[in-house]
Amino acid sequence: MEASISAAASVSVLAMAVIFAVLVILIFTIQALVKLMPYKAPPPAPPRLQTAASENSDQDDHVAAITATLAMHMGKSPSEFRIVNISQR
Amino acid sequence: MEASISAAASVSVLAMAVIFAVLVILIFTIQALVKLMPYKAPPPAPPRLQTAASENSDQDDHVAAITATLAMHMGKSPSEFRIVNISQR
Amino acid sequence: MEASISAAASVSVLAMAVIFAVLVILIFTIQALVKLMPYKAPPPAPPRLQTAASENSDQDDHVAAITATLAMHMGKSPSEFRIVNISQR
Amino acid sequence: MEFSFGASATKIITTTGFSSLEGGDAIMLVVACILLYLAIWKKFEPLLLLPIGFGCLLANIPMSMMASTDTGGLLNFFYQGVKHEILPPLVFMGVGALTDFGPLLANPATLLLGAAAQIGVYVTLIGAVYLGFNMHEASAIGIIGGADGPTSIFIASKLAPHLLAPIAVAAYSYMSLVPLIQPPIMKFLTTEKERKIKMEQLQPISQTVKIVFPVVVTIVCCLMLPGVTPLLGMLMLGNLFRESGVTARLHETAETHLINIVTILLALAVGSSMTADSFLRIETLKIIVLGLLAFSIATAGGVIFGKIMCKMTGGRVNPLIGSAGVSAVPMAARVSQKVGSDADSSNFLLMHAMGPNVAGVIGSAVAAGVFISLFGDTVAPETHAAIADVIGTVEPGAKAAISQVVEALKH
Amino acid sequence: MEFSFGASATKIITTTGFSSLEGGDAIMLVVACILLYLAIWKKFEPLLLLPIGFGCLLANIPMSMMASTDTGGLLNFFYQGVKHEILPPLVFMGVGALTDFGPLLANPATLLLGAAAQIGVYVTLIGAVYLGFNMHEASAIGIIGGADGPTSIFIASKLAPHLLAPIAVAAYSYMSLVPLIQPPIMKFLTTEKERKIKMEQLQPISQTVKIVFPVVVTIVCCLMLPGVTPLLGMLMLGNLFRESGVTARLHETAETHLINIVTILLALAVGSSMTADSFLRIETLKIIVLGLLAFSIATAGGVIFGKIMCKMTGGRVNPLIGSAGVSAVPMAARVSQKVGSDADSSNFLLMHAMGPNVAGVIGSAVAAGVFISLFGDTVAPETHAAIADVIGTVEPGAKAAISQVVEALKH
Amino acid sequence: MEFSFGASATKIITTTGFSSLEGGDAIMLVVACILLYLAIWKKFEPLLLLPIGFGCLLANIPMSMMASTDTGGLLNFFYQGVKHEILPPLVFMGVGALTDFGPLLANPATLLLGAAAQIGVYVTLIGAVYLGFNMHEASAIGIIGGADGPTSIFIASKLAPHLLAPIAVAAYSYMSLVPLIQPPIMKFLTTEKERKIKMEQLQPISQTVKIVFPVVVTIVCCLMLPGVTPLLGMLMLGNLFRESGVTARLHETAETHLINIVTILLALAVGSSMTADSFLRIETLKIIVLGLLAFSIATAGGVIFGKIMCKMTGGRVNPLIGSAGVSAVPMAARVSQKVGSDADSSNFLLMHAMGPNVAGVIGSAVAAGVFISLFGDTVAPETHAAIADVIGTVEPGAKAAISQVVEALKH
Ligand code: NA
Ligand code: NA
Ligand code: NA
Repeated sequence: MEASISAAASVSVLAMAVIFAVLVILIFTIQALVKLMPYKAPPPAPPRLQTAASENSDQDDHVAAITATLAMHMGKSPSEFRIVNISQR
Repeated sequence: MEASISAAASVSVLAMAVIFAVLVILIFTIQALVKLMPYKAPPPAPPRLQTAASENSDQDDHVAAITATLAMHMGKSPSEFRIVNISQR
Repeated sequence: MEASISAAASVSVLAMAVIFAVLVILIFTIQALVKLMPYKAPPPAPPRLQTAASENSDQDDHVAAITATLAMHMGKSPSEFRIVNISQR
Repeated sequence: MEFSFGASATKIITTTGFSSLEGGDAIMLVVACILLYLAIWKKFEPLLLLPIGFGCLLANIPMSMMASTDTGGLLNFFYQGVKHEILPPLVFMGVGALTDFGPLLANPATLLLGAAAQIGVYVTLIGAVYLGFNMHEASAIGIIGGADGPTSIFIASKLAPHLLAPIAVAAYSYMSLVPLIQPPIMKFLTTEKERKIKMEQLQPISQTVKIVFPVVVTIVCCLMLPGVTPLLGMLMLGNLFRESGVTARLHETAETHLINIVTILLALAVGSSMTADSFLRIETLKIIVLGLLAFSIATAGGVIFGKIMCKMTGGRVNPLIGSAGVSAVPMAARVSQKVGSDADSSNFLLMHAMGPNVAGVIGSAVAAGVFISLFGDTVAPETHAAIADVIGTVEPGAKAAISQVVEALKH
Repeated sequence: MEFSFGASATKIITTTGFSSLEGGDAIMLVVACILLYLAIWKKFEPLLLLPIGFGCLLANIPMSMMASTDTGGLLNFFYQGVKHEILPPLVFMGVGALTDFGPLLANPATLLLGAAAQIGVYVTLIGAVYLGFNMHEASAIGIIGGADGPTSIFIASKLAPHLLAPIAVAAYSYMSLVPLIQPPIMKFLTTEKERKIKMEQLQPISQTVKIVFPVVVTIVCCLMLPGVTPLLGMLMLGNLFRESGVTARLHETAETHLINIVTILLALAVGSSMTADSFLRIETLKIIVLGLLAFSIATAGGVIFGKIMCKMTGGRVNPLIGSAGVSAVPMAARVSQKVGSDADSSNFLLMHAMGPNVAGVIGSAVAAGVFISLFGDTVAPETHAAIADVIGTVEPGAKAAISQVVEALKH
Repeated sequence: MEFSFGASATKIITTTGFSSLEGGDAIMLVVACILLYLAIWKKFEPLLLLPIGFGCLLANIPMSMMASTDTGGLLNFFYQGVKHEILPPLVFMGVGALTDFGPLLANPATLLLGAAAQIGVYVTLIGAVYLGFNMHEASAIGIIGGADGPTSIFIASKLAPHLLAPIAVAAYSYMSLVPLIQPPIMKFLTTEKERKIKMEQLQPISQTVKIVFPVVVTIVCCLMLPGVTPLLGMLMLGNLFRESGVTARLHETAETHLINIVTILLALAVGSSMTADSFLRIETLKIIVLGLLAFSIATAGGVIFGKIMCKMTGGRVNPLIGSAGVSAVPMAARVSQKVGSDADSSNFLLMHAMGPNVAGVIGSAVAAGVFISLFGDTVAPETHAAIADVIGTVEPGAKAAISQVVEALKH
C-alpha cells in the first residue's frame, strides 16, 4: 500500500509537470501565432442609421437572408415572395 | 392439423387474456397517476387584446422567438435585426 | 509492355463503344418518355396584382407556409400568431 | 488473364444482367415498379413503400449483388440491422418522439379498444395455422393485424425471417388501405344512432403525468413481457425525449433525421429481401389474403368492443372510435372522424379516436411481447446461426488453417 | 413443443421479468428512476442523464436482454461503440464544433488555470490508490476531476471498463452540481477584494489564428501524447469545421444531429452497463466520494493558481476565473460570473472565465493523454480480449471445427 | 510494473510521437497542412479536402493509431466503410437528392457529351499502363478523368486499394482546378464564332418524366452493367426521393445531414490512408501527372464532340457545353458559362451546360460499370482477403487454439 501510494504520488507529480510543460508550450505557440497574424479591424462599415437609404440597403441583406431561409423551408423560389418591415434596431 | 389448430386456439385465448390483463393494469396505473398528479390550470394569462400595451408585450414573445429562429439560420446575432408586424390573431 | 498497351487500347475502344451504346439507348428511352408523357402547362394562374383580393389570397398561401415553418421552430401552434406584410413581388 | 478485344467483349456480354435474367427476376422487377407506382401515385405509405420498392428493384437486377442474401453487398450490410433487430427499435424511438399519448391518458379506458383490436392478430394466427403455416410463421403473419410496421418487421425477423418480405409489404400496404377497408365494416356493425353519438370533451392532463407515463409503461409492460423491451422501451424513450421538456435536442433529432436515416436503411433492407425465391411463392398469396383478414377482424373487434363500452357507459362512447384501435396512426383515427362526421357533420371524433389509436400501438407491442415470451427462446439456435452468418466469412480462414494443421499432422 | 393452454400459460408466467426479479434488479430500477428524476426535475445534465437513466431502467428489467453484457442485445450493440472508443471521439467532434476558443486565444495564460485544475485528478488518484484501487482504476476515477464526460468515458473504457458506469454517472452528476459545489470553495479561498477585481477587455483575435489554432494544438499535443489523438484530434477537427468558414454544412451537422445521435447511443450504452453486479458495490460509493473530492480539489487548484496569477500580474487577474479551469463548459464559467457579480454587481467575468473554461477541456484531455502514455499499452492484452469478445461468437464455430479435427485424428 | 518517477518519466518520453517520428511522417504532416491550406484558403473542394487533410494529419502522428491500417483504431473503423464500399454509395444517394436532371431530360442528346468526355479515362488508362501500372491500377487511375469523387473512391477501393489515397486526392484536387485547367483547352479548340453561338431555350419537362427517369436509368444501365448498381442505383434512389414529391422527409435528410455525416466519415477514412508508406512513392507523382492528363483529355474530348454536334445540328449547339461533360458538377457548367459570356456577354450557357454536366456523372458511372464488368470478379480473392482483414483479429485466437491442438496432439 505504502509503495503504491508513493508510486501514485510520483505519477501525479510527473503528470502535473507534463501537463504544465505541454500547456506552456501551447501558450508560447499561441502568443507567436497572435503576433504573426494580428487582428486587423475590418474597414469601417459605411455609416448606418444616418440616412434612410443606407439603412434600407442594410436591411436588404437581412431581408435577403430571411427570404432565402424561408424559401428553403417553403421549397419555393426566393423570387416568389417578398418580406418587408424588418427594421434595424 | 386438428391438433395444431386447437393449439393455435388455446394460444390465442391465452394471449388475448394476457393482453387484456396487462392493459387493465395499465389503465388502473394511469388512473392512479392522473389522480395523484392532477392537471392544474395555469394561472390566468394577463388579459389580452384589451390594450395595445398588453398585446405588444405578448407579441414581443413571438417576435423574440422568430427573431432567434431566424438569427440561428442567418448566423447573425439576434440583436442585429428586428421583426415587426406579427400580429396576434 | 507492348502487349499490355495493346490490351489497354483494345479495352479502351471496347469501353468507349459500350458507353456510347448504353447512353444512346438511354437517349432513345428518354425521348420516348418525353413523347409519351409530355409537359402540360399548368392552368393559367388567376390574374395577380390586379385586385387587392386576388393578391391577398395568393399571399395567404405564403403567409401560411411561413407561419407553419415558424410554428414548427417555435413549437407553438400556427393559430397562435399571425404574420402580415409579406408582399408579392 | 487476356484482354484481347474479343475476350473483353465476351466478358462484358456474359456479365450483363440480361445474360442471367430469369423469369422470376423479371416478374420481381415488375412487382418493384408496381410498388413504386402505388407509393408515388397512390400515396401508399410512400416513406416506406418507395424505398422498399426501390430496394426490391435493385435486389432483382441479376449479378448486382444487392439482394439481402448477397454477403458483402451493400443492402446485405443494411439487412444486418434488420436481422439483429437494431433498426426497428430505432424507428420506434422516432415514433415515440412523434406520438402524443395525451388523448389516451385523458381516457385510459380506450386502452381496452387497443386490446380488443388485437383479436385480428389471433384469428389470423388460427387461419394461418389452418393454411399450413407453423406456429412461428403464423404468429409473424398474425401480427400484420397489429397494423404496425416496425412491430411486424421485428417479429417477422425474429420468428420467421424467410417471410419478412411479404409480411412487411402486406403490413404497410394494408395500413395505407385503412380508409378503404374500414368504413364498410364500421357502417355494417353500427347503427346510425350509434354513429351520431357525440363524446364529451377530454379532460386536460398534467405534464407530470405525461412524463411519468412512458416510464410506468416501460416498467409495467416490460417486466411482464421482457421480450418486447427493445421495441416498447425505445418507443417510450422517444416519448420521454418529447414530454420531459429537457431534451429538446434529442427529441428533434429522434423525430426527424434519425428516424429518416433509419427508415431509409430499414426499407432498403426489407426491399432487398424481396427476391423471386422468397416472394414468388404461394405463401405470399396466402399472407396477402390473411393480412386483409387480419385488418378486417381487427377493425370489427375494435368496433364491437366499442359497442360494448357504449352500452356499459350508457351511450357515452361512440363505437366508431373502436376501429382506431388497430393503430395505423393517425390514419385510422381520421377514418373514425370521417365516418362519424358523415353521420352527423357536427360530430368531431378525431381526438377521441386518437386514444384507441395510440393504444393500438401499445396493444400490438404487448401482443408481440406475448409471442416472444411463448416462442422467442425456441428460435435461439436459429438466431445463433444468423449471427454466425454475419461474421462467418472468417470461417473459411479458420477452416483453411485447420486443414493446414491436419495436412501437417498427416506427414 | 407443446402449445396446450396450461403449458403456454406456464411458459408466459415463467418468462415474466417478475419471475427472476432479484433484489439487486429492483434496487437498480429505483436508481434508474432517481437518475430520471434528477435529469428531468432537477435538470442534472438531462441530455446525458435522461438516456443514461433510461438505459439503466431497460438493462435491469430481467430477461430483457438489454444489459451491456447481453451479447446480441440492442444496447450491447450500442455498447460496442463505447468499448471500441468510437462514440466519445465523435461526441468530442461535436463539442469542438460548439466551442469558441476565442477567449482562450485572447488570453492564452489562462491555459495555466486549465492545467492547475488538473490537480484534482491527481489528488483523487492518490486517494483512490489509498482506498485500494489499482493504478489503472485510480487513473480512471481521478479523471472525473477533469469534469469532462467524454474524456471520462474514454479513459474508463480504456483503463477500467468494469468501473465505466459509476465513473460516468459521477462525472455527469457532479458536472451538474458545479453551481452548488464551487461557490463555497471559491468564497473560502478568496478575499472580498480579490472577488471585486475587474479584468480588462479581451483583445480581438484574427480569424486566421482561430483557424490555425486547432491544427497547431493537434500537432503539438498529439505529437507529445499520441494516445489522446482520437479525443483531442476530433475535438480540434470539429473546431476547424467551425472556424474555417468553408465547411458550414459539416459544422452544422457535427454540432446538431450528429452529436445528438451519438449522444443517444453513448448514453444508452453507458446506462446499459449499470447492472446490479457492476453498480451495487462498495466501489461505487468510494467513486462517488472520490468524485466529489476530485471536483472540490480541482476547483481549489484553479482558484489558488488564480491567486498566484493575480499576485504575479499585480492584481489584473480575478482569481474567481480559476475555478472555471475544471471545464464543465459553460457552467463553471457562469459560476465565476455569478460569484463575481455577487461581490460587485458591475463585475462581468463571464468572457474572462470562458478562457480557463475551454482550457480545462484541453487540460483534462492532456491529463488523459498522460495516463494513456503511462498505462495505455499495458492494457493492450485486455483490449485484445475485449475485441475478441465482440466477434468472439465465431470462436465456438472455430472451436467446434477444431474439436472435429481432434476427433477425426483420434480415429 | 514499476511506477517510480524515473521509470514513469522514461515511459512518457519514449511514448511521445517525437521519439519515433521519421522523415516520412514529418513530410506527410507537411502534406496534410498543404491540403488544409488549399482547402481553407484556396477553397479546393473544402468539404472533402479539409477532412481528408485532417485525417492525413492524424494518421501521420506516430503512435496515434489513427492510420487506416491500425486495426482497432478510430479511423480504421471508418475505413471499413470505404473498404466494403458502403460510404461512396451513400454519398451518391445524397448527390442524387441534390441533382436536377431536368436540363438533361430537356436535351437528352447531351448524354453523348457525357460519353465523349470519358475518352479522358481511357487515354489515361493507356498512359498508366505505359508508365508501368497493371490493368487494375490503370483503370482506377483512369477513372480520375471521370471527375467524380465517390466513383473514383469506389473504383479505387475495389480495384487498387493501395492507390486509394493518391487517387482520391488527385480527383478532388483537379475537380477544384477545373476553372484553371479547362478554359485554355476550350479556347484552343474552338473558334470565336463557335463560342458566340446562342442556344435555344430548353423545353419544359413533365414531372412524370422526372419521376420515371431515375427508375428507367436504374433498370437500363444496371441490367447492362450490374457492377455499378450500388453507385448508380443509390444515385437514382436519391433523385427519386427528390422528384417523387411524396418523400420530402427522406429527401431532406439524404441531401443534408445524411450526406454530411457520411462525407465526414468517408473523408477522414481516405485521409487516414495517406501514410508515408502509401503516399510518398513515385507512383503518387505518376498519378498526379496522369490525373492532369485525364482531366485535360476529358475536356478536349467533350469540346471536340461538341464541335461535331455543332456541325451536325447546323450550328445549334455551342461546343463550349461539351467540356461540362467531365462532370465536376456544377463547376464545369459554370466554366462553360464563363467562357461563353467572355466571348459574348449576352450568352447564357449555364442551363445548357448542366445537361452534359449531369450526363458526365452518369457517363463516368457507366465507365466504372464497364471496369467492374471487366475486372470486378478477378479481384474476388483479394476482396476476400480484405474481408478477412477486418475481422482478422479473431484469427490469432483461432490460430492459438489450433496450435494448442497441435501441441496437445504432439504429446
Ligand atoms: Na396495433
Ligand atoms: Na477539465
Ligand atoms: Na464524369
